[in-house]
Amino acid sequence: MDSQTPVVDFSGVAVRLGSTVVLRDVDLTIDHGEVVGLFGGNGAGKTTLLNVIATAIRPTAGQARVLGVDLNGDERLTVRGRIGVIGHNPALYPELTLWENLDIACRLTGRPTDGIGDVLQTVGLGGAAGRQGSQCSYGMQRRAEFARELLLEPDLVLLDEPHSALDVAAAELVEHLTSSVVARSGAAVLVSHDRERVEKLASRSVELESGSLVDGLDRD
Amino acid sequence: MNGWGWVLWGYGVVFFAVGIYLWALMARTRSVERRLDELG
Amino acid sequence: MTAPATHHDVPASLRLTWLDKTAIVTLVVALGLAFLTPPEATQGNVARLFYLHLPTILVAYAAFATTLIGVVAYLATKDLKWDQLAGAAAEVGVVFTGFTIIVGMIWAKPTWGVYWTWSARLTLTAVMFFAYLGYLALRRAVDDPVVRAKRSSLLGILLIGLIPIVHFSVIWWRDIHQGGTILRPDEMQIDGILATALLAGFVAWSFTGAALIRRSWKLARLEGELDQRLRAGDGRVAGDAVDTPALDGSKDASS
Amino acid sequence: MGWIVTEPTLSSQALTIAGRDIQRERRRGEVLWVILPFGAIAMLLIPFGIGIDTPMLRRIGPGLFWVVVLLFGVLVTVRRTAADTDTEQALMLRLGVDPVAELLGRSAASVAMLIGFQLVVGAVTIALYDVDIARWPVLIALVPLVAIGLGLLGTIAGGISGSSGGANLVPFLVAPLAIPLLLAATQSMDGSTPTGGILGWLLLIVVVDIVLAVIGVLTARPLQEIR
Repeated sequence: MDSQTPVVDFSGVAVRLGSTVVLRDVDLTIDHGEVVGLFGGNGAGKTTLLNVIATAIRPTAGQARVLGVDLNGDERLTVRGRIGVIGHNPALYPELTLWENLDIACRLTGRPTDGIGDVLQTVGLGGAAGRQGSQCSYGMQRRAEFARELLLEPDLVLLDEPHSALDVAAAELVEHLTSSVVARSGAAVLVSHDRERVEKLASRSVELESGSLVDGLDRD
Repeated sequence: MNGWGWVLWGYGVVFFAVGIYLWALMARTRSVERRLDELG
Repeated sequence: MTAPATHHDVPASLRLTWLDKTAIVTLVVALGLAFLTPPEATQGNVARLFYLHLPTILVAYAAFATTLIGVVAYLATKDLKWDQLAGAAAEVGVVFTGFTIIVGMIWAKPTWGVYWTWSARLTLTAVMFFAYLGYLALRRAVDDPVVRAKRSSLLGILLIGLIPIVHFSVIWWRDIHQGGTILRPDEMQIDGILATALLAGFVAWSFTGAALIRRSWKLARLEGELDQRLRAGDGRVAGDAVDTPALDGSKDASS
Repeated sequence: MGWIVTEPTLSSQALTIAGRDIQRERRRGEVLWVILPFGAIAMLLIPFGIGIDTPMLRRIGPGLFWVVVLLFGVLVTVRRTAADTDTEQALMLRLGVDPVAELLGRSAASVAMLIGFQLVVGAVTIALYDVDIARWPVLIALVPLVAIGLGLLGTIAGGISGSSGGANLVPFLVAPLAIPLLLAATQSMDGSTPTGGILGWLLLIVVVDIVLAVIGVLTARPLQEIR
């Protein structure tokens, strides 16, 4: 991944869902190695912006490129495999065990499956590998998603309320994942209300207010 | 046709099936007992 | 000299209780009688299948009756062990209706030339098979033991209410067509030594049915206890499975 | 952890998806415990309605069986573990799964279950209706071909109707389109059809299966766009 083109390059991006304009004139550039904290009140459009970056929602206006791929073009689906997403509800098959869920993720993305044991150990779920998704607490399911993203090594990782439901011990998982992505010159976007925890991790913060970005406070 | 074939067939199926069901019951009970022991 | 395997360290599941032993003994006797008695006047040796067919029907219906008793007892006391009995008995009931149907068909082929004669008894047994298979399917579909007990006992009420009507309607339907030879074993004179063979069959299979229901109930109670321990200790047990992330241990130490 | 990534092929993804669906079904048991017995009791119930004159039942048994396979078998393709939640669909995108692989994998799992469905309900039908299956060799080709047709048709219809349709829209959509499968199945098993006729009907199902596969492949990507 050449490092000149920014990971995320949005200019004038807008999104209208039905009749309501959710995002208006969003300009956002995220370069390699950046960890961006995205803050804003409820309904400010944080999750929508995250979904646009994740190529899940198509922008209705403006120029949007992620990892060099134009989101309005038809190869937008090709970039999706390189973007890690951990959203509100955990994407686990309830009938399958945590190990089986990760096994499927590896096979579908062509990765060897022998790293599953280690990565479960890393997120502290070594003992729960054989437990079905439906029998895991919400926190355990979130950790399992971190394990998946650690395995799949995305170039860009998008975390929606990452600290929610994670106990103190697991909180540094967020930092571990974002730094492992950054170490591969990728980038991370963290949507959260937990300012002080995210600001500790983020190299930059942006503020979203009723659909458009206001000046964020830049650090380091 | 003395019918013995059908008789043996009938009894054979039932006794075989009872054996399988009894074995399954014991096996399932055994595994639950073991998991209970593990929990201490 | 190693101590003999004392009673308690042989796991419960493998230990033969008096009920098991009685069942085995009576089964052997019944089997002997079933094979040694002279062939029946009109149907010859094939009639020996009846010493198996009728007892399995008895056990099946007794099992289903136990289920309904369990359902009512659970509704009255809200004690899960009665729901566990209901489920255990239903499982044995479905297994034995399966036997009844199979033996009934094996008996029908040489006797009537077809596997299925739509006789009221066999048809009703098949209906019961599916009704209680549905009951088991419902129990299997619900994870939480209390919710499972509630839902399956309500289904039990539905079965209690409807099954007598199903029975009556099938008998009435067949009565119109077949004319009266419904519940009596089809034109067979069962007397003397043959009757003892049939009686032995009833006794043996009743003990076998009871022994299986006891074991199935024990299993259900153990599963209930295990589930309860897992749920109660969820924090602790889940806690065991969850420990602090071994971040330093992972291959690429975070920068 | 620099894993060596081997670009997954279409077939490897499809196989993984099929394995996932079968494993999910083995855990849930919805086909084994609900849909399959439901098909069997359908065969038991019909004579209550139309009478139990054995020669008649023997004659119409096969036809009724194939209708039950169509109307109840299709439920296999809309079982709970086949109807992905939004999060599960997003996960498929996240893992960069080729929509064609997903369609083929899902269909393959449904086909396997549909073969099982036909075998069990078929055995029940043979017993209850005293059907003589002198032409049983035809079934060796017919059962898989019908399963493929129904599996593809149900999976495609499921994709098209999405979660909005609910379980009942797919069987309704499938029923009229599955008529060729029904006709071919009943005719090729009918005693009076000459061997040439049988091959003709079997060929018809093969054509239906191929057409469905092509349509499935063509619609897979656009369907993903709609999501």
